Amino acid sequence: MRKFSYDFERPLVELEEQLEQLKHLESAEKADIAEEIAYLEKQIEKLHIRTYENLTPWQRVQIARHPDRPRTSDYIEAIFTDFIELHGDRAFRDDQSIIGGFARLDGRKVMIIGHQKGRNTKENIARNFGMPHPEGYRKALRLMKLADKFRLPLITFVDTQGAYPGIEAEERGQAVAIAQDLLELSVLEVPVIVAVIGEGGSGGALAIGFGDRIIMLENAYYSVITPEGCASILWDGEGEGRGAEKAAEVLGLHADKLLELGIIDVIVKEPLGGAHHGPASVARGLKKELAKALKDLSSIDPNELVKKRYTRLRNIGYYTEYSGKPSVLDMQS
Amino acid sequence: MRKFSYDFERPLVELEEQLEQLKHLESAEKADIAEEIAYLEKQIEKLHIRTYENLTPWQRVQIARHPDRPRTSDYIEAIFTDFIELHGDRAFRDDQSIIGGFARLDGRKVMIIGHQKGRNTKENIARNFGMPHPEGYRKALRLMKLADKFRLPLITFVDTQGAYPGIEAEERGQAVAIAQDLLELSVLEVPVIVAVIGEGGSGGALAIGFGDRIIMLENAYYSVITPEGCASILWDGEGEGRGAEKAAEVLGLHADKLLELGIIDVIVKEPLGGAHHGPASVARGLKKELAKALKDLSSIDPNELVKKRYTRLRNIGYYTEYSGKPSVLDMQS
Amino acid sequence: MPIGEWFKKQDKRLPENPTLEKRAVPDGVWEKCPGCGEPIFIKELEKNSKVCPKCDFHFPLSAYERVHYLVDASSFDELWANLCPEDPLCFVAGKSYTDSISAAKAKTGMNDALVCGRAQIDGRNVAVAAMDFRFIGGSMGSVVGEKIARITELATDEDRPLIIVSSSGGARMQEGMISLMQMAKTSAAIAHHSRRGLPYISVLAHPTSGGVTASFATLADIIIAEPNAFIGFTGPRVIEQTIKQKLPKNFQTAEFNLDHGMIDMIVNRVDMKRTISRLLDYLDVNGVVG
Amino acid sequence: MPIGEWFKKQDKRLPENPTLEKRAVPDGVWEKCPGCGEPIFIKELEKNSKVCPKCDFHFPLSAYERVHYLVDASSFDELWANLCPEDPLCFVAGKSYTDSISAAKAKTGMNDALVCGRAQIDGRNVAVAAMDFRFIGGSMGSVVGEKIARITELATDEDRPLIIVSSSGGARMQEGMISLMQMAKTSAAIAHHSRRGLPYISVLAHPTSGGVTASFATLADIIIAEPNAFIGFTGPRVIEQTIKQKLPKNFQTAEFNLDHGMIDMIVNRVDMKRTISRLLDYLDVNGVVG
Ligand SMILES: [Zn+2]
Ligand SMILES: [Zn+2]
Repeated sequence: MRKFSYDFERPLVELEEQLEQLKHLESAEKADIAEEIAYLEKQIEKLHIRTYENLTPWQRVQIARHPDRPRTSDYIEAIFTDFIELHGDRAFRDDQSIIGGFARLDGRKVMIIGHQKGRNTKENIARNFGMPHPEGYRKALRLMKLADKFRLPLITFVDTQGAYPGIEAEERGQAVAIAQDLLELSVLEVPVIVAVIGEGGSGGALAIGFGDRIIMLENAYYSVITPEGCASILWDGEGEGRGAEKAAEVLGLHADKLLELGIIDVIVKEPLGGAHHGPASVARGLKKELAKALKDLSSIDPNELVKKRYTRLRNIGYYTEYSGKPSVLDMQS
Repeated sequence: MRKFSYDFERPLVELEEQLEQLKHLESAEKADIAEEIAYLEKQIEKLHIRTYENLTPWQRVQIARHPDRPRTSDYIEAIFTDFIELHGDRAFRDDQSIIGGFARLDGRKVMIIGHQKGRNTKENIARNFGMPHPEGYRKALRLMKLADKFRLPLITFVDTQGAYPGIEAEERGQAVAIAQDLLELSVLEVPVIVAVIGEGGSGGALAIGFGDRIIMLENAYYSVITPEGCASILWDGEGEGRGAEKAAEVLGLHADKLLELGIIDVIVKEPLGGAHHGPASVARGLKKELAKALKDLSSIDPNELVKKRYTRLRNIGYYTEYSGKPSVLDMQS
Repeated sequence: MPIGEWFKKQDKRLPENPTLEKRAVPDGVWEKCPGCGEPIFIKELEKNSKVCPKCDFHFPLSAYERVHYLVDASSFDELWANLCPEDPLCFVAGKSYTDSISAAKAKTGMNDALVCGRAQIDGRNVAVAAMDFRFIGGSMGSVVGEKIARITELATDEDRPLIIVSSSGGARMQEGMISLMQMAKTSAAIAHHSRRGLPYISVLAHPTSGGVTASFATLADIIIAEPNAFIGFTGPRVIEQTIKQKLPKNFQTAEFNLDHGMIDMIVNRVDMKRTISRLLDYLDVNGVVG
Repeated sequence: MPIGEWFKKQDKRLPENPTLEKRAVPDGVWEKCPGCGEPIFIKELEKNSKVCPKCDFHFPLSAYERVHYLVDASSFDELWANLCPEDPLCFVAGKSYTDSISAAKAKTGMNDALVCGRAQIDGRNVAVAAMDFRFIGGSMGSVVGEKIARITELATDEDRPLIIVSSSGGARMQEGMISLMQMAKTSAAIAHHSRRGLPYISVLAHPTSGGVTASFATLADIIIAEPNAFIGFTGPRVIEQTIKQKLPKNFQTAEFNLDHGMIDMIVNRVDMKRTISRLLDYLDVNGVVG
């Protein structure tokens, strides 16, 4: 039985519960209800497809946030070997909402940095629900520099609702901490591969969220602002309800849209219902893409890599440059 | 009249007060006591010399700590022009016990970093009596890197009793903050000139306290540990009284001894009684030495400078390497 | 991103109608200071860099006014003024993005929220950029990001110091992830400029927040703020809603940022040009031209 | 520098007579664990890297024991063992420095508080150094500073990873400013090693404080602590005297340092060699020999 479900999953969950009861009846009372069970199973299968095959953007945001969705640590476990976790920013605190360390992917040495959400309330409190404080970005910065020094390709996992909106985070300079990550990422002389696995919430996500290849899970989202935040700006007070739903539609925050816009490079399929319905297959798909990216990028000369990364960023933008006196420099070149 | 005096200055102060009374009497009552005044003035002059000409090490430590002794800001004011103060570590707090910024010495552009004590209780609280927290060392680190980037020679002023022995300073990693300054100082590709103007207390002083030339005021001290700290280790509990006096003698912490040991390069004379008895003349003397150091060092190639600084450090140490199998490498070469 | 907060809030420091507009109003020979409530002659105000001579209140400036008060007379050579925003997401929610753009263009006479170009400061060649908060809250979309990148690259290629005056609610929501990526794009441009050993001075004007604070605006060698400017990442309303408590009194002011080590100094706008010129004297190895 | 604190204190974690000495004692076949109070067979203890098999208490180690548990059997080639301290200040205060040196030499059979040399870890060439707390509190004077600098330079010249195990009260007071300058000297040597792209792993054993924590010991790429080790700059007694309040319970422990972001990990000594070997696998671009 499911511990957790969203409203739109309720009818499906009810059928699943009925099925469980029938099965219990069958085994406990030796009732001959095989036919009823078979019928119900078929109904469930159909409803399962109907529930999940045409998810709205908002439903997919919900799936990206599902408490059972695999976390960074799950993918590290499933995809890599010999992970050694490193800790600390050497200045203030070990922020557990960002984890990182050395690992091997099919034997290749890499550095990993990722947002880490908890599995339960206690873990989530320790990890601040995956929302970093400035010391988290500074820990990431330290690991980026280590990766650079020891020529380890960097693989990041993005899964955060965003930077933490708290007093202390502002006091300790989360803005400049994020900015310094962005600066560092742009000049790292090793391949940088990003996997957006759940939530990609604004600056807190971006701090470890761009590189030479960006892979995204089918139901993950990556957005300039959370749908709730957007809604509360657009329709004052309507942040929590219908507003967020509408915002999720207009923000263009899903993998397919971002692929179309050229923000990301590749999408990893999830099983119907989301990654938590088949974590192993998602991990396999992700691993394949990570390995491919590693292979493609490893042969590129470090200077070339930095140049290419810059060019990639430079090409992101939609604008019209209407005639008149011609632009003095063509920067894209 | 003196606002503040140490025990050993008391007899002198009493005579000075008598003189003041006599002078008051003379002007107020038109008393004819010119002879008495002249006599007393002569006595004072003699006692002044007797009090200050053969100071004990501990008395000189006291003079180094005198509340009227010129501070870093006084020397900046007296020696440099166009000072622009810079602030902050970009991470936690602007530690006011360390100040720094751009300035000009006879027109030459430099970066200044110095410990800053207060002039009074209020100022001293704001500046934590010149004892930095980790963010102070990190502010210094930022300014060192700025100096390096913009090729500005670095001039530091050392005047601290030491790192702050507090809970928060430990929590925020004062050890690693100091260590990172030491590392950075050792590879700066600009001249580094140090002026020890008052107290040079252990790691807190060293963090900005070594370079290509170390200038020291006559009564300043520079020590691995405060005399009180040393005494409290050697003679449990006797830290505050006679113990500190004895410790000041054995620690070899004064300019003349440190010159002899090769730790510092040059001593700037102070007027009898200490720098606060003639700040302008001390500033002149210090300025002369700073300008000379700048001139001498500016012509050296940056790589050579770093190499020389390293060699200088490498040569500090007293040890015997007795025969037996010869040492595998001669590292001094 | 707290862009929206700044749209709606009746902020004492941000009058609804910027003074630039008021100038056209017939009885506009004087203006009431939002700081002290006193009437100030506009002529006097303009001579004083639009700082109230009585209470030092800093009136909001348009991007062109910022440039005007910062660089040598007639030295400014604007670049890329003809870059216009598009609507890649066909963003419609309540108001459409294209309507917002049209309204902003009409209000400001600008094509987007940033003005940039070559200029001189006390005879020294610089590259300068200034944001305009009136244009959709000074938010950074493709055009702002592109122009920041271009002016930074120009500064890199021509060995010029870079000076950027920010005033922004952050990334421009209406361009979605394309806006967010401008943070990375501008930061990367700054990285390359810095690695050439060139100086960059960032001026934070009221208000600077969100994705601008978390990218190019805080990556400078020297960071200067105008007095009393709001500077932060997350807007105060969002923080209050999250932590469910009142914020400290001077939270996220320029002064708060100075205490917390985030900026080098707070400079009255009247002294801004002189201060930047003095700083460039220390930082610019290429020196003064002519 | 809180050297003295560690001399006098009866610290549960630092028995007055290190186990190395006890071995000569006739009834020395077992030893009472200061952690759990249980008797432990010394043979068993030694097999377990001198970690109590019952409570994980980490017995103090001599520098040679540290090296022994860290590197491949018979791979250690000690260097510069013949460097002896002098008494540049003729330091006499109560006890004379020369007397302290003689006593420490007699107690440890060493010439000063550091052992270093070439070695291999799982077949990989490394440069290794270990401090000995029994020698005047593991304090850093000229000899320790010189040997750290030399072994670091050797590592730089021979492209070897550097591993240093620290256990020290800080700078050696009795050599005055010469000791303090060893902090700068060792840090500078580390700087040049690091700039060559070579890895340095620092292991902090109980206790590591003062000038050692504030120089080479915290400048590593990876910092590992032994469980429950004291790690700090200023000693607790000095802090208590200054702030006149009791210190938090786990203040300045390895665990406290991990929470505060100062170290990468806490590793049980039993796993130390294996962990370092795994780390070197990631860091050492020169790879395994033979
Ligand atoms: Zn006013
Ligand atoms: Zn035990």
